[in-house]
Amino acid sequence: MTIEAPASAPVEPLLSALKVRKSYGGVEVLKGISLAVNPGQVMCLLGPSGSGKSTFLRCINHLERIDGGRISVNGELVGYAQRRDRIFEMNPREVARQRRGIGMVFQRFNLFPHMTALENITAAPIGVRRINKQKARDRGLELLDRVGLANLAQSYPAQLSGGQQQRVAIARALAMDPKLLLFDEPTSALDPELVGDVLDVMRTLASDGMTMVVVTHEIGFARGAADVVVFMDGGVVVESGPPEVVLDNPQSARTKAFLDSVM
Amino acid sequence: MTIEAPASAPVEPLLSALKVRKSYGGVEVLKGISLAVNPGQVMCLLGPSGSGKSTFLRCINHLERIDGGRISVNGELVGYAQRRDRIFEMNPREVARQRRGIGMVFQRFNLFPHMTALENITAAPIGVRRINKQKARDRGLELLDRVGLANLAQSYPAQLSGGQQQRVAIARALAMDPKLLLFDEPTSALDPELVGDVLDVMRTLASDGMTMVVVTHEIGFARGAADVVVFMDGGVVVESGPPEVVLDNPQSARTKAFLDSVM
Amino acid sequence: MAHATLATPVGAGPATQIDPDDIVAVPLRHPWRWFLAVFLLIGFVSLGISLWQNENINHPTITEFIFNPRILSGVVLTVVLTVVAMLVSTVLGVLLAVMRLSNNPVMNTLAWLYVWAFRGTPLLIQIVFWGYLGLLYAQISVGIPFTDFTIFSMETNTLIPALTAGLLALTLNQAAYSAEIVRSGMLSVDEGQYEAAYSVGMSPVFTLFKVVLPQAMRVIIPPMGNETISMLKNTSLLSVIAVLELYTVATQISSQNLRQVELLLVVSCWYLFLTSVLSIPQYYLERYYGRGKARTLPPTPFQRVRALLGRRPITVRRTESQDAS
Amino acid sequence: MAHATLATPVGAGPATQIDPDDIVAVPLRHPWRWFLAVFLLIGFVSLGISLWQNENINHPTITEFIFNPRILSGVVLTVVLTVVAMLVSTVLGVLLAVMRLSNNPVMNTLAWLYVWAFRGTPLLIQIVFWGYLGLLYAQISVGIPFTDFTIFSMETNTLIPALTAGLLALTLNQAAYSAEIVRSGMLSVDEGQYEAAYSVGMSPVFTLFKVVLPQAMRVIIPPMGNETISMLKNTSLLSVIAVLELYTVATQISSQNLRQVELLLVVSCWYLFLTSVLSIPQYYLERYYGRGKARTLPPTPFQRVRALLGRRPITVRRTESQDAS
Amino acid sequence: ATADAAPSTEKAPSTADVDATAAAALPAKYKDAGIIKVASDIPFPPMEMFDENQKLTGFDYDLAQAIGAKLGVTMELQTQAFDSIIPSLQSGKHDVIMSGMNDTPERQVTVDFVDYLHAGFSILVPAGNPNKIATVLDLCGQEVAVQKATVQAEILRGYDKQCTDAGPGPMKLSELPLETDVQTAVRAGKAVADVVDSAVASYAAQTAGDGKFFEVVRDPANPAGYDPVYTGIGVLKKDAALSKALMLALDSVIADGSYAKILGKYDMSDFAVDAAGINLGS
Ligand SMILES: Nc1ncnc2c1ncn2[C@@H]1O[C@H](COP(=O)(O)OP(=O)(O)OP(=O)(O)O)[C@@H](O)[C@H]1O
Ligand SMILES: Nc1ncnc2c1ncn2[C@@H]1O[C@H](COP(=O)(O)OP(=O)(O)OP(=O)(O)O)[C@@H](O)[C@H]1O
Ligand SMILES: [Mg+2]
Ligand SMILES: [Mg+2]
Repeated sequence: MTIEAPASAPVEPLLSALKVRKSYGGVEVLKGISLAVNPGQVMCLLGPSGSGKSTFLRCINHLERIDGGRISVNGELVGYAQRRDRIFEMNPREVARQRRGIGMVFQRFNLFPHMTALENITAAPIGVRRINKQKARDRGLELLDRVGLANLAQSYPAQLSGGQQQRVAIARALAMDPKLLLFDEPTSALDPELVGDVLDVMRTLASDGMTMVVVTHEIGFARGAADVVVFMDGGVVVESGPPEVVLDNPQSARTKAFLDSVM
Repeated sequence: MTIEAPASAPVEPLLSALKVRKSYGGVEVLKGISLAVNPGQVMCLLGPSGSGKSTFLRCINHLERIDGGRISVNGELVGYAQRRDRIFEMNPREVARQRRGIGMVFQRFNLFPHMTALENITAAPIGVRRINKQKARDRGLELLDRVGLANLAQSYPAQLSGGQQQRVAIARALAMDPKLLLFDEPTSALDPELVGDVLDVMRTLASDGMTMVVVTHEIGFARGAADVVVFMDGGVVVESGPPEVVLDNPQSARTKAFLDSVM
Repeated sequence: MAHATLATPVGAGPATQIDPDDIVAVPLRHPWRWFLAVFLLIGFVSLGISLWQNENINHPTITEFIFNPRILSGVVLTVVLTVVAMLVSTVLGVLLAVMRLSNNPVMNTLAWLYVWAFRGTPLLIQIVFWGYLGLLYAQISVGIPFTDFTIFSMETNTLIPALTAGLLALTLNQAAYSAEIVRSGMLSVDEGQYEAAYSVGMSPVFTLFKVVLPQAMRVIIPPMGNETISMLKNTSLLSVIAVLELYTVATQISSQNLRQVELLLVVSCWYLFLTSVLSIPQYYLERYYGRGKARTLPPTPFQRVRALLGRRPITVRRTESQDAS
Repeated sequence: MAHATLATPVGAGPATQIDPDDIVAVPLRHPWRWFLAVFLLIGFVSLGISLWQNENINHPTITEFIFNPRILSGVVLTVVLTVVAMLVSTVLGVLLAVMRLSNNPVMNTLAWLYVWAFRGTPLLIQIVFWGYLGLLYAQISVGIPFTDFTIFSMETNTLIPALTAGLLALTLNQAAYSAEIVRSGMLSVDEGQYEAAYSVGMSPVFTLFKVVLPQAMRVIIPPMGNETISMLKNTSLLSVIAVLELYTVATQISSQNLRQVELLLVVSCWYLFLTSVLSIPQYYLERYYGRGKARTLPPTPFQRVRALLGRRPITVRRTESQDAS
Repeated sequence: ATADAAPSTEKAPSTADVDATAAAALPAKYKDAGIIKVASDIPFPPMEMFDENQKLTGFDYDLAQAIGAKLGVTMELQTQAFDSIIPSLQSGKHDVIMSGMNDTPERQVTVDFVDYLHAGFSILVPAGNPNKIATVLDLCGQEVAVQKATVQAEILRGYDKQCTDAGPGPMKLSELPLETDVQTAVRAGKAVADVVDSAVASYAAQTAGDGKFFEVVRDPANPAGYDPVYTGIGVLKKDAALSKALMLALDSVIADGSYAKILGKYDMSDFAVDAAGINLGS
């Protein structure tokens, strides 16, 4: 398991971030984040509020443009393309293509309110990947079933409870069959009963070779499912390593304090 | 501790609900909810997604009009006024006055996006209760400090992370000095580090005589802070009683299954 | 708490059993509503009667001209002009709105300039400009500027007949106004929607058409309804270039027979009729694009009538938010 | 991955240190942007030159009349009419919008009828109606209907002089249009906002003014800008009742000296100027009400110019959402 | 109240001029008010226009002053757009119309005309007469522009048969709101000629572009223009007594020679009527 700079990784990491920096109006929110995730690994990001976890996820997806450092997914720089020996900024169309390989589930769902649950899931496969409509529908229903909402396929988001909405959002991200899945506190709005089910889905995905970065406060999940746990604070990686090390035997006083307050 | 119909209560309950029914377009979501909360008590509502917990809270606040039964807060019927021996429906102004005594924190924050954090908190005290501006500001800052956001008083909601937004929402509800506080999963979007702080605030409130109804999935909080725990499912109260009974020794199989999945 | 008896039950949901514990309350009365309704009804009826009986109005003239063939052809032309100009200008307007919201400085400035110039000058002057372009340029040529090389050259008046000039003027002018409306609609869509769309790999264009515009429609439709109805009447400005739409035909007739009041009434009837016809698609478009916004759709007029008769508020929140004002 | 060397650094945020691990990439080029910009610049300049040099336009006439006292008094009257009519009609429009959104059937129907009637008939006819109300009613009396008891009675033409009639017509007509715009703005506000406001005990009216309208403004302002600019030019319809605003004055002058084209240009200059002046408050109102919506405010024109020169996109998402269209 | 009330006070009627018969016929209402309000689509040169000092002048204005003097009242010209000129009479804002309005049977249904001019139309073409228009029949098959509120369109339609027989087919008429719109259309090449009252045509030929834009087609066979029609003061049917008084006053103006003087001032002597009459148009 490697969490150092990608150069020293024995396998080529699926996601590698090197000295990533990001500022908002003069305030540096990410102060040089370096980490790597190998294919099939699950990485959990922990950290107090405002530590930059969401911002980092958005950078991986190129929803935010980084101010320094580099991120690459599947060997390709995010947002930049190499032709001959020069690096070019990607145009929006290329960025969109690149994003298809990276699914994301947001803290605040962001479902499309004018589409039913099923349409939310099938909109991108049909419109962007040009999958046959009937096939996309079938797959959509299957995914809805997987998150326990098969009977609500025709409901609009406003008619669903918070928990139900987040589950539709997860199904929507899965529908593009992404190589890498980013979760921004995916279970924070979920019903405790259903957290287990969703985690099971996520574990199945992981064993199918899915690589995931999960921002979460569920220490139990991190301990059971993560290959790597990263603790962020104030825009830097404070500590990272296997869950048994970071969670049960943290080196940094800051990590220790955070874990004490959470557990 | 009484959780039966209000008639048998030794003290007059602050909140009493009797056979409350509510339907949405033909589907009955609440099927006769009866419960009572005495002054100073904290009641925790547990239950799976879609069981009607949020709907019940909204009925207490008269955000939804009930289809049957009755709810009274502080001895007054919610949404109805008695004059002589007849009961009249309240007009919107009277309803608004009544709601001032009942604070509410929503699952999805619902902060006013065009106001700063501080303005969100002071808008109602200044505009509705006509409290002196400077006093309202001071109190607002004090409340913001209590939820750990004193330095973000001038930020707009869109500039705050989810956790920060929910904390502002709690401060906003506290600002009206309500008799009864309703929380709809107040900690579900909160950072684990800060959950403890918020629960401390809530406990302080309880000991100051604040009565609270809390929909939550935090079994730990329910066990430590609740006087009564109510388990709802499918629009009915399945089981209710002191936490040590309901949580540790549930009578109903449904409660047992739910608790197993959560803990 | 004593139960009141002399009243209707509050609970009237699908669960029909009435429990002794249900509140039986006097529903909120709105006496002034009825007072106002009756007052206004009397007002409208007496206004109608006095208008109809006014001796200055010659009713046979109205009935004579309302289906006059010249008037009818004017109506047809008005409708055609309105429909064509609105459709084309909406497409242009969306384009301009997207340009205007872009941070691409060239596009942005261009769209801004367009909106500035076309909203800034009176439509009438734009009509005169396009209609009498031949005054300024007798020939229109396409070629390389500052050289004598021309690909194509034609008499302006042959290239742009009056009707085309009128359509051009209406469309280009309306596009500037529509652009502002579309832009405001797009601004009303949450940023999270863009993020979600991009995260599933939608391109900016796809996002625009499948995610942003459908949500913006809710906000766009009412002002666009306004614009359509204005357009209906703005076509009358084409009289300066002798395009014979409804209003021009009517004033031509009335300038000869001097039945000006009667012909204005004929015109009003037609415009009222056309406006009413146009507001039906608007109503249903609004409902369609409103889906998924509210938990329940707003009631149709039919449902409203039922609610009025049955005196059952439709949702609690709505009722409150408006009763007070 | 080999580092490219011949390019500008991407990182240019406040953290100025350049790390060897930073990507040094060729920024996305937009050659067609510049092509288009140059092309259009040439186009505009040559259009301007050819318009200016056109022998059919007599420049001394333009310079003679642009500050002519009659024209200036027309400008003043136009501005006054526009401002007063817009202010009053906006208040009426908010009232109508609230009534229209209410589930109170009387209010609702009333507002609907008002909007239907006033949008449905041409403004010109409404102006004639108010201007010549004396045609229908020689006296206006306030009293008890169907009896002879009158509290107050006056000659219609004395009570409503031309200017008042014009203002009345413009205001009542505009209110119908504004109502639709305000309504659409109110519909754009999330229902959760009402719930939150009610939960802290705000009354419906307070909620409307402090919570709903301020958020609706973002959506309301652009179409209201449209309406204001339309109003500026609709004042010219008052010529039928002899109110001498800008356009009427200009046509009067031109029908005497027969210099129509030149006077239309004078009028255009004035309208363009007034529109430009009006768009400044609109721009800043939009920014003001846009606060709290986006995480960062959109750039001001000044910032845009800097961006153009510095070639630094302002946010990644924005840039993408529009480049493609 | 009207913003553009004409400053007609400087020529207060002197009782010496008053024609007793005419004044006696004037209904008491106007006598008491001392004023007759005249609706006029100002400016419509040379019928009504402003001089260098922005004072109202023109043929209609001068004639109105003369008639007013005979009646012992002031005739005050006020601006009124033609499109709503009838409502302005019906609502009592104005009493009569003097706006160079042609007298036609169709219009006689609504108003009575006290006719004061008998004039034909002329053909106004761009300077140099590029299309070589010599007579009205040269306009056949061509685009011709006229002003909406005038009677020329009807008269030109009367040539349809002749034109069709001659070959090129009927004239293509554009009716435009204002006389200036018509002239602009001709300048822009949208129409080959402007067909308009002779008096208006000669004013335009002299004035537009400092006299460089247009010329009037001289047809030796019709020196006073084609198809002469009457122009009259419009009075609502119900005010027949007022028409009568105006006719008497006009007769008196003709009789004392001031009518001829006013005609001469505007170079319109060809268009004189022999005696006042009501609804002479046919
Ligand atoms: N667009 C933005 N403009 C300005 N500041 C921002 C922006 N986005 C985030 N921030 C700030 O950056 C910091 C990190 O935000 P981020 O959302 O990444 O935190 P987080 O770790 O996800 O916190 P939480 O657990 O509360 O969601 C916060 O202080 C936030 O206020
Ligand atoms: N306005 C509405 N119209 C139609 N159905 C509704 C409405 N509000 C809620 N429901 C439905 O009522 C049921 C109960 O909803 P409620 O939000 O009260 O559940 P909950 O117990 O709070 O669930 P969660 O834990 O997911 O928030 C759900 O099935 C929901 O779909
Ligand atoms: Mg976050
Ligand atoms: Mg809920």
